[in-house]
Amino acid sequence: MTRSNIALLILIACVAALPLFGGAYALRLGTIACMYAVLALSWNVVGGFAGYPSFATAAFFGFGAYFAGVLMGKGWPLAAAVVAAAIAALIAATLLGAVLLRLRGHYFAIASLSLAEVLREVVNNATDLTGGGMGLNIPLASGSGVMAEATFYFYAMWGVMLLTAIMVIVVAQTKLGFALNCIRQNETASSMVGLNTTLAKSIGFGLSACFVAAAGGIYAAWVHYIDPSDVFDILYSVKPIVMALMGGLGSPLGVACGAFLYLGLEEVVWRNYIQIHTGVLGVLIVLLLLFLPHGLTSLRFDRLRRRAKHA
Amino acid sequence: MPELLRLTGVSRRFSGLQALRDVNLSVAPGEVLGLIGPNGAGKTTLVNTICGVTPANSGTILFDGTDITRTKPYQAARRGLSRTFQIVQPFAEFSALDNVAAAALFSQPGESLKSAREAAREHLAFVGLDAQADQPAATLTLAMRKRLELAKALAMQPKLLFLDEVNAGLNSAEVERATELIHQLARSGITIVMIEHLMKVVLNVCTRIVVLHNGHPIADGAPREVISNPAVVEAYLGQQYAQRTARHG
Amino acid sequence: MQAMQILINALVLGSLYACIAIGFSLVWGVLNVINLIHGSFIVLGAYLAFGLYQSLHLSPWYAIFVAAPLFFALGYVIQRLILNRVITAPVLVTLTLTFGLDLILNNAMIYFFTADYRKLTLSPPLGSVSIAGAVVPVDRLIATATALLLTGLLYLLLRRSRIGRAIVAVRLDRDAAVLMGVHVPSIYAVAFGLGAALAGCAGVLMALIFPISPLTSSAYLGKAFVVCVLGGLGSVSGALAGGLLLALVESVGSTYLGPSHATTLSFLLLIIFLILRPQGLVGRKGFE
Amino acid sequence: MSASWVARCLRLSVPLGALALAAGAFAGPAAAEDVIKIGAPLPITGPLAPEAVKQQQGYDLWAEQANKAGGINVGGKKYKVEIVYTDYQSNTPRAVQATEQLITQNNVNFLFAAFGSGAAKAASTVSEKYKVPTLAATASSVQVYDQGYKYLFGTFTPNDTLTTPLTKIIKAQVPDVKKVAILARNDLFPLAIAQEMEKSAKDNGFEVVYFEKYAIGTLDHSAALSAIKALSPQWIFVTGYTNDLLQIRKQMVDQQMKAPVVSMIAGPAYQEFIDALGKSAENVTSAAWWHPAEQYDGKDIFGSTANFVKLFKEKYKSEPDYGQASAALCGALFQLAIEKAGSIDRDKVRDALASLDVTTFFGPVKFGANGQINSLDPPVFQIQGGKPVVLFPQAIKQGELKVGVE
Repeated sequence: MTRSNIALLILIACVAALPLFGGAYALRLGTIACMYAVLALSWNVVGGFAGYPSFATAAFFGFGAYFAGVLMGKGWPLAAAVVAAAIAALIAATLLGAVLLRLRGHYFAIASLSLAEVLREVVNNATDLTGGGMGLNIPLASGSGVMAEATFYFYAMWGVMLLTAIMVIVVAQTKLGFALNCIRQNETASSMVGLNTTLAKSIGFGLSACFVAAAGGIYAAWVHYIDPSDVFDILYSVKPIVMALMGGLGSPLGVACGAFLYLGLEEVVWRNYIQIHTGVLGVLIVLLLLFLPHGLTSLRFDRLRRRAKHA
Repeated sequence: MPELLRLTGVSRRFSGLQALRDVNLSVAPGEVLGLIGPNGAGKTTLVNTICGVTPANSGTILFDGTDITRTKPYQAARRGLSRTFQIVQPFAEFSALDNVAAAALFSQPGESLKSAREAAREHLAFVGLDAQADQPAATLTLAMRKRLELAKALAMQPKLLFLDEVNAGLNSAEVERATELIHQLARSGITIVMIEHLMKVVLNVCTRIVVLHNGHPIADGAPREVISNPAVVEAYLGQQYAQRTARHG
Repeated sequence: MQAMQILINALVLGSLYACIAIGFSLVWGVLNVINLIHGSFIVLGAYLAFGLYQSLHLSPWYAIFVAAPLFFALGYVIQRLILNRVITAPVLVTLTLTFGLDLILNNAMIYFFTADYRKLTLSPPLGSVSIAGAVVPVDRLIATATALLLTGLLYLLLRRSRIGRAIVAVRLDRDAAVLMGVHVPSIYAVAFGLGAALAGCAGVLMALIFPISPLTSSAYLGKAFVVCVLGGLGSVSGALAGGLLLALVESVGSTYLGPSHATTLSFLLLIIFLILRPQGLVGRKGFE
Repeated sequence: MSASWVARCLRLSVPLGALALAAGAFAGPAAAEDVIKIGAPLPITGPLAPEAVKQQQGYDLWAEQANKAGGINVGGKKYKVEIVYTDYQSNTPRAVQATEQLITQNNVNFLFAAFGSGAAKAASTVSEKYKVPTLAATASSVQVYDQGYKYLFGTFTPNDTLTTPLTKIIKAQVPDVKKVAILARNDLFPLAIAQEMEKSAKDNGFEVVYFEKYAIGTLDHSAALSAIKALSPQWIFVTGYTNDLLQIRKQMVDQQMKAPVVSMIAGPAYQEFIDALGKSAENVTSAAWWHPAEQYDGKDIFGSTANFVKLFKEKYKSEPDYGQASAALCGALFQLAIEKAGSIDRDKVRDALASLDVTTFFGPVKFGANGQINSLDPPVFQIQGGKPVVLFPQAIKQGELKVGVE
């Protein structure tokens, strides 16, 4: 295991201590941070390792939220519903990946973006199952008290984050990660050396969907009420990318740090600039891309190496 | 002698352009076949078609007794068809070692990352790149990258190896070294089909030559025979030969 | 009768969609940048038309002549100062950068103009006319004509002028254009400026037809996306073809399946096109 | 080397963690003793931003009046009011987060709910958990109140109280109406009200010839309108927010669609709807939960409806609409409940709200068992001569229904 992956696990372990310090609101922020870390780490499999600019995160998130939400509405327990949503997303995304991942560059970006649009409209129009535009109520588990509930959902989301991190680390160290890396660098050459690129990309896409859907399912249970424009929000696709760019593409540690840093910034900006916070965020994004194009990792030792390489 | 590769009536079109027209060709095991012809004759397209990159519109391709006309590139690669690219295609960020390891890993079922890297070291040593094993591919010189291509192709343990202009852009010392490598490969029993412009190399290495012109083979036979074939020489080869030999001779 | 109305609706709407998309398509084709500020540029153009009409009583027809140079300058500067620094970076970076720029511009508009919906109402109103038994609003008709005119002008510019041919050359083969002595950064800036100018003009026209608010920018952007993919990138005729196809699908879908399915249908069409015919209706095959 | 590298990573994570903690620890100053803080999560940015402005105007007007009078009288002691705003970006998950932030970080005493039915519903789970009395100024759909919550109260009557009187008036006064076409925005409130409309139309013997939803963010409605036109209904009923209705009305004019009755909810009550449409707004009927023409003599801080309208006009130079009035009412109701409870204890104030039975400038206020108000007769009105004219209830009727919308 590389040092950076060890550091990632240490970071995640540190996050687990949050309930010792924070109150309910800190736990809410922590839950959201874990959720976005799941999204960003998952995105990294397709976007960072394989180099496909995927905007499908929102689609998987919404899919998971609705899949689990509908099942919970039918009386399934949370855990079962979330696992079912994750498996369904894994299968659906793997199959979809085989089709969509034939596209490259902008075309793939748009196709993945449209996926969320299509799913949202489908959910919107399947009124009988999903409540359509009226949204979906998810029954409350039980009135177990503010802190107990906050802690429960925090650890649920944290658990998914841990699993996602493990998945990403395992992928990075096995044949699949190697394959995705090859695909990013040169897809033609990859297939010429006997790599089934379609299969590798599809599995990568499926894995990146699976945990996002699980996060979506937990999210649905957590907020008790979801509606299509909320869970298929394009920002669920865009933010993980900004986070990954912030932290440094491809590096799981960087991506996780990027997620936490981004949310920290967003929270501070949101509190302090009520009227102009989206603009301030925009300025931050622009500055980041112009001056730190490799994210936080460009602050690290390997900057020199990169420089040498580009020279 | 049984055939390793057999093409029957293979054709390929690109929106209006007939790149390959009714190609019949067979390659016997152990042969070193030279594929020559002027630019645009369809040599690289022929390799691409055999490897499944640009599948044939019609005709059949048999490899080692099985029909591979419709197989995908990666399947062809796993069956033992391997190739180098005219324009080298390394994994730029990977080290030379990982480049070769990738080839070993994905072409051989059951290979692990570790065993692939071990195998890769041997192949790098064979092509003389062991000193550069940990260098990113992007930092290698062109000659080194060409050899890296070769190491990658070898790591796939090919039955049939296509060499697409491995000598283009190399100086004469480098060419000599590459030619020696090809000789070694041929001796080790790998069947080779090489696209080559340098007639010196072709005559030196090949056991047979096929001349492709406008997507169609116009001559096929022993090297000396073919280049003295008046039709070939008069049509275009003479001029080419003259130029090439003058430059490199 | 109703079929005629649907057809005419679709034709008019399709031209408007083309007008929305054409600047976006130009930038995408030439710079290989998905310009997410495009929607906000359109809205800004609409505000310009609204402001000029409210304060100076300047009719939108003249507002176009104000908008075009202003937006060209704006686009030129943004490209030169900001976008050009990352123009060679991967898709993700340019896309995210324009996303950031869009956040800034959109927030600025909300801050200065508020998010309230405004409407540019001409007095006296233009009314509607009947064509072949179908009712067509005159403002849409004029907007359509202007949209077609602008499209035609762009076509002429790209075909006939020196700079236009340079733009086309860069679009088809950047490296070859460099060898031919084209200064690529300035061509990029001009193309981005042209894209912005077209967005601004489209905004002026949209002001006549749709309510104005910073919040509508994403709707315009979404249409531009779909039109571009359906029609094919970077070509003038592609934007027209894509716009018409999208409008036709929306109109027919909304009539026979219900309006809530129109959006679903258009995005499904988009995905199908991406997979089966990524070069679009008019585009050439073979570029990514 | 390896150890030092891990240390470096840890060092990197420390500021990150610190940042997150700092963000969490931004707790506002502990509530000063003589201030009552009420949290107001609003969609200040994003698609609902125009609505946030209205809400804020209503809250601010109330707070200003309450403070001008010295504050709220709690058992003899005067408390100033402070409204703490946060922006939830028109994004429901954010609304939930903002609500929890207001409760736990800003230590607000009470809450105004997030805007609209959807967000109010989602955020109410949080205020319920913390047992914070919450007044919803703009949540009318009964689905918001169907969760059995004890701390959520709403000042809008259920949606059917808008559609039923409207239908009755049309039935009584326009006997030509046989066929109704309904076009609804696919969104919680507009869709809910359209469904109520469909029900009440059927109950009154109308034939619903068209019922379709349009997606949020639809730019062009001409296809749907052409389809409606072909059916030639006598009554066209459209739901949506101001921008949707502006677009639809404009496109109806473009298509030369005429009908004896055109009703729209919830745009026409807003002055900007009338301003933007000019003549095309004429004779459009609508219903809302409140209208400035009402004449109640209330016990709240604003007193009579006329006084509220006067104060509002002085501050904002425009006529108040139901959104602004309802927001101001929520403030006034908190004041009444707190004064009645004689305490700022959340449970006592909650009980006081639940047992409230009082007349206000907005009308009589009494909450049902589910927390939704059930004591109001929302007015039906029609745009005539660029002004909303009340048709119902009888007590405040200003004019007669005019038939024919062109």
